[in-house]
Amino acid sequence: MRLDRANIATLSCVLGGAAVLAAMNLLIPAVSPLHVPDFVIAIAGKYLCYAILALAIDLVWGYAGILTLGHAAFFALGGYAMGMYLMREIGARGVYANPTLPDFMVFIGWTHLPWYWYGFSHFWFALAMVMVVPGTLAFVFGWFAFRSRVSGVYLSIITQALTYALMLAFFRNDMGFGGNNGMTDFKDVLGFPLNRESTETGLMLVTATVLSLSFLLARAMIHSRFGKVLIAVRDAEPRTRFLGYRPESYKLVVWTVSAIIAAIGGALYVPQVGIINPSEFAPGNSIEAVIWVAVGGRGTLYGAILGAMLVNLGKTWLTSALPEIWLFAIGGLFIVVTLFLPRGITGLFTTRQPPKGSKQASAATEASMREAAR
Amino acid sequence: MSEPTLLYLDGVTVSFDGFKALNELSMVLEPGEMRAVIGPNGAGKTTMMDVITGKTRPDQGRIVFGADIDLTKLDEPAIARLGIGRKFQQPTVFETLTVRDNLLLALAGDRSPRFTLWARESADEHAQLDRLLATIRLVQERDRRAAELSHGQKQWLEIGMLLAQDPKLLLIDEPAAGMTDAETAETAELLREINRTRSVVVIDHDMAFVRALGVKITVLDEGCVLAEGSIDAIQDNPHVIEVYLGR
Amino acid sequence: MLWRGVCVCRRRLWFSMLIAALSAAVPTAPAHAGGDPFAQIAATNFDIVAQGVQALATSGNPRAAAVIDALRDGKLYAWKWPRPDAPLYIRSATGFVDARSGAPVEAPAAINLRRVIVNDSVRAAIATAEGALGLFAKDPAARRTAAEALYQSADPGALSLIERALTNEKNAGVAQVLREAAATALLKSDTGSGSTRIAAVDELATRSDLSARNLLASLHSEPPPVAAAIAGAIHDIDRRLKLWSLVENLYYGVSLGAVLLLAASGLAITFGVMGVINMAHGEMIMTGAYTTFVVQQLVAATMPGLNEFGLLIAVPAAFVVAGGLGIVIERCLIRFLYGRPLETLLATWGLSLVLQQAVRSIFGATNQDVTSPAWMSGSLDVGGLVLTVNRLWIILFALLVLGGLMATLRWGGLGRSIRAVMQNRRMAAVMGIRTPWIDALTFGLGSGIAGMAGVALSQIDNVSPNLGQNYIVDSFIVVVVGGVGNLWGTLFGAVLLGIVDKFVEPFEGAVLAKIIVLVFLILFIQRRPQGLFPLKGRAAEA
Amino acid sequence: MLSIEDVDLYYGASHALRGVSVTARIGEVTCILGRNGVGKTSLLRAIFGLQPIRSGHIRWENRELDRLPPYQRARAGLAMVPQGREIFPRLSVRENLETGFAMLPRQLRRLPDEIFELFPVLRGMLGRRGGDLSGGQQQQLAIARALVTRPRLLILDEPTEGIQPSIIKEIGRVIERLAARGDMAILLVEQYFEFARDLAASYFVMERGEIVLSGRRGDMDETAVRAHLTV
Repeated sequence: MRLDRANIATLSCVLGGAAVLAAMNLLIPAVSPLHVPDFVIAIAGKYLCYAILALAIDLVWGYAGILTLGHAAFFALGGYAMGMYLMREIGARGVYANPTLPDFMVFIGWTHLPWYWYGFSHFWFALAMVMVVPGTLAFVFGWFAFRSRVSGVYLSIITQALTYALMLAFFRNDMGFGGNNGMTDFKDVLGFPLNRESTETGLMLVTATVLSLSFLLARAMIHSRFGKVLIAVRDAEPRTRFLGYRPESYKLVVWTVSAIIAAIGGALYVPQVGIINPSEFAPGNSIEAVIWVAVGGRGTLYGAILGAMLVNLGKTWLTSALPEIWLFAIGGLFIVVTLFLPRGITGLFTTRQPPKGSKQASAATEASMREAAR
Repeated sequence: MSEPTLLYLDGVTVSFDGFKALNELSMVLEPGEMRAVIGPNGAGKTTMMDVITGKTRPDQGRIVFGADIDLTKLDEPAIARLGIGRKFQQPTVFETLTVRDNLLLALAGDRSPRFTLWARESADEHAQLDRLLATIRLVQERDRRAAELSHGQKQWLEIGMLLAQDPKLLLIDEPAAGMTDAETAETAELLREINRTRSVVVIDHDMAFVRALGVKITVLDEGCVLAEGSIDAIQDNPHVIEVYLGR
Repeated sequence: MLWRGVCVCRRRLWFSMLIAALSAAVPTAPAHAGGDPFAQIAATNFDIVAQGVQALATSGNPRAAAVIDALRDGKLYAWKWPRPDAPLYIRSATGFVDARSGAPVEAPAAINLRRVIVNDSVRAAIATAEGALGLFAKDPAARRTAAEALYQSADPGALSLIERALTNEKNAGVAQVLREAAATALLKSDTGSGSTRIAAVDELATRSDLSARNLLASLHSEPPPVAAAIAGAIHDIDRRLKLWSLVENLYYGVSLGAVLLLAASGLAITFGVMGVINMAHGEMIMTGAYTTFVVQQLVAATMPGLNEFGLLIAVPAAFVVAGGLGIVIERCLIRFLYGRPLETLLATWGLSLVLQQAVRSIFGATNQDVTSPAWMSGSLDVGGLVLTVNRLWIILFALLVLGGLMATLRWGGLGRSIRAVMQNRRMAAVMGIRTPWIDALTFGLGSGIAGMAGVALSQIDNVSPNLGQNYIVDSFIVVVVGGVGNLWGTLFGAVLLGIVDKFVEPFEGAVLAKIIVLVFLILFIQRRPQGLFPLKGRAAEA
Repeated sequence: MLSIEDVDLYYGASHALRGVSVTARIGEVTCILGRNGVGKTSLLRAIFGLQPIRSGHIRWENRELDRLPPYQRARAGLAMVPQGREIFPRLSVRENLETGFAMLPRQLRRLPDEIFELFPVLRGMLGRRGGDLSGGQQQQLAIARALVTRPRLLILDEPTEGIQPSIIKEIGRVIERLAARGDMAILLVEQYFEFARDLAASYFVMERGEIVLSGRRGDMDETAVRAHLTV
């Protein structure tokens, strides 16, 4: 019951808030003090994307007990897919005015488009790729990892290694994704100029909607019988096996879905910030995203959204006000939250029992590991 | 042997770096039978459960279930789906789920994500759950989180989950451990009730409890069967007395 | 390397001058004024002077260098009008010395003296002479470099000179180089019978370096037998070169392995033995590196005499600093998180951010330059490969650290207690061992070793706040692959990864090497899950 | 002396000790008898602080042990020979013995000769890994290891379990001898009735987490005790 109320609250906050901001930006004249300047819209849009990423992470961490340290990889891959479409949209308006080749390719002296760029001139295709590519990667990776019963910190370390490797890969020019400069100078999406505030606002609203939809999807999943099995796996994996469930396949499904959600977030992120480059793969990003969830309170979904918003608000403010402090702050946040706020901020207000996930899951893992060690 | 058997352990050996936890253990369980397994510490009782449920692979020997299924070839989920349920020494239920959901997950049926993602609770399932809750005396607690149950209640919930699986064979490890006398008696009653419809193997130290079950007893020692028979036969068996009183 | 290149082409330059001069001078020289080069120099005919210069240079006369220098600097004086003994004087700061003997003489009347002047041909001859002097210098090293340069220049014209040098060369090494030089010269010239040419080819085949190969490859239109010999020679050389590059790769792999080993040893304790996921491990290394920097600054400021050994002082210092930090961390943070690996992971990651920022605030974000002492710089050539000395030291150091670590765990009370606690915590407590304290010390030990690794890494990597970041992932991979809690395994894993990395790199590039290692890791984990969980007991088995 | 008063102990919700009270005097052997699973080992864990007690008191030489961590209790003079020996498998026999040094002052950090008088076999195998010893040897090592810490309360948990008779006799002799020294309280937990009976000065019988029978050696009702031990 309380859960439902919380959910409705979340949705109305996200959608309502976005709508209000949009209105105050578009309808109120710039002179009025009530007018919301464009950069606020841009920032809001960015945060909403982060919220989607956080949501994805909470889905696997909060409910399947999989602590991922590489989810930014899927986020970035989605972003790159979208970036490729936006690059093709530029067409001949690039510096080198090459109708087919993006500038950076001309710059490194490529003469024709590599095969894996075909089709990205169509929005629908790019959109498909936004989900297919990260989804496939997640599936293959998960299939390996879960089938071999890799879990706990080992899984975390591997996910980090994954995003790390991808970062290195995308830094290479010959990958054909713009090397360390990545892709930028986008002109427009589906014909709407990106620099017009109506477009910005539109994107922000779309993001808000997508966030709400993914939220509902995630919620539907965890409230289905599937979700219950997932929680069961988190709490006592060996037991679920003796009930005849195959935990690996459940993890695999939720892991892939989560990766796709994250990727969509990334795809929405790129047109709003106007650039995508390999630094998005940096392991640090993934872990920072995890702390958003931890701060908000894992295993609640709305906590993830709240956390992403708050932490990033703090980041924006601190990095501008006293940049020195930022890393201290975020670092301290990790420590304080894990030591004193295991259930995050939302945990302070709900009477729910703490999600025993990590502790028991890890205990269970230990047990099974010991068995394996026999 | 001519008559149909439910479970047949044939010369099963398990050794952990040198030490033989099970040593050529052979045992036969008839359909519908309830069997109590006792024995001093380290006799291999829990290991026996592990090999039957696929948690541990035996070094030698076969474990035949029903007509001709060799369990040593299968893993836990597969064996569980064949209809062998197991209850652990420490009650392990899904703490953060409600009592009812714990049972719901245990209910026999399709275990694949494809199914559970879209599964809706059927009227039949609803009825089954109510029946189960009644059987394990947890109707009041149906919507409480399992974590909030007492030790005895958790034990029952776990047994309830076993029943929900609708298994042909139940393996139960020390159900009476740490229970009050009242709870112990009720547990024995519950097991007899269960045994009307399915075969059961119970491990326990508590002789009062085993006596209350009043079934055939197998005494394990050092990984193999030391004696088998009725409680009285066992009590007079010199080997058993040897094992329990003196070495 | 670049520097060396520069030298080579400089030498090339004046050798071609030398050759030019020789070909210019020799034929025009009239058979006049007998053997005495001094007399020739005293002559007024520039050609004869030039001839004299050359003769003197190749005569091996001890005074040669002095006289020729004097001539070049215009300090050489002769008698104004012909005289049989043709005296030569060198004007020194104090007065005049006799050019032949170098003995001071009282100054002759200035009226009788004329300065020996030079023209282009003489200047050329002087340059030549200076080159030749190299070949005839006292010091074998000097002769060797001269010969080496001749070999590089591979100029047919030099042949006669080289052969003259060969005739009175005693030092075997130098003679060898001279022979090779002769061979190149001969092969470049189109003189010489087939057999001599083949001999020359074989000569070069024994040398078997890239320059020899290129030279041989550059020879065309040789008579069949010679051509065959050349082909064979090239084949041999290629085989040897391949072998060397293999050895070289191995060496690089091992030295990378040593770096990984250093980075991972500490983790093998905190993660391997204790099972604590310490994401701040990299920052422990970083701390060690900065300690090195500070120590060097202090040494430079207080006792400059010890500058060379600042690094040695830094090793224990780094151990103490990082170790102490480790103990504080364990007491204040880790111990509340035992049994909660995921929380530990997050908390320590946060810690790593704080430590990085702290260092950034104190020392600034820029790289600090840690100096390498002389005894760690430079390189030594072994056969076909160049081993950088600091790499060698790091390999040695890595082994020392590992050995020391194993020893600590094997012998002595602390090691015994650590192993006891890790094998059976409860029983250890029953035996009266202060388990919490042992935990702290163990963690401190691991951190301290990371600190020492930092000292070594400060020599090959930028000392910046993110120093540690570059090692954390690799370290974990090493420990996991090596089999958690098994130091020998850590050694194995480190070297294995290092070599794999270096062998894949040339073909696929560093990135794919990483990715391949990653896939390898996942497959590995699938194979040997027991390598994954820190087994009590197998832990700390040294 | 050791006095345990009305101790309750739970594992999670499982009630393992129910108001248990036991006393053990210096210079004599006190036996705790019972089938396995009745809470004997739980009681020992409570004494050594390996499992927190819910209520009750544990006093040793008029000192409250309740709040102390296990290693402090060891330093207070307790030592234990646990069930299953719990030898450190990858430490050499010598190292196993020397683990006791951690709590000793420097001058006491040597292996008392008594150990080798009691268990001559050990002298021969100081270099071998504890894990490689036979059950009987491990049992002897476990007792020797406990003696290294110069304890005044020695707790033995089923020292006869899974051990061949010859060594059981030897262990019996050792226990007698230690008791005879008169400076040590010995708490012996057993299922093996004859073994316990011959050693015990006083005994306590447990059943389902409670003391159901207790008394001095003289007034022991054998049949009653047996009834609680056998099946």
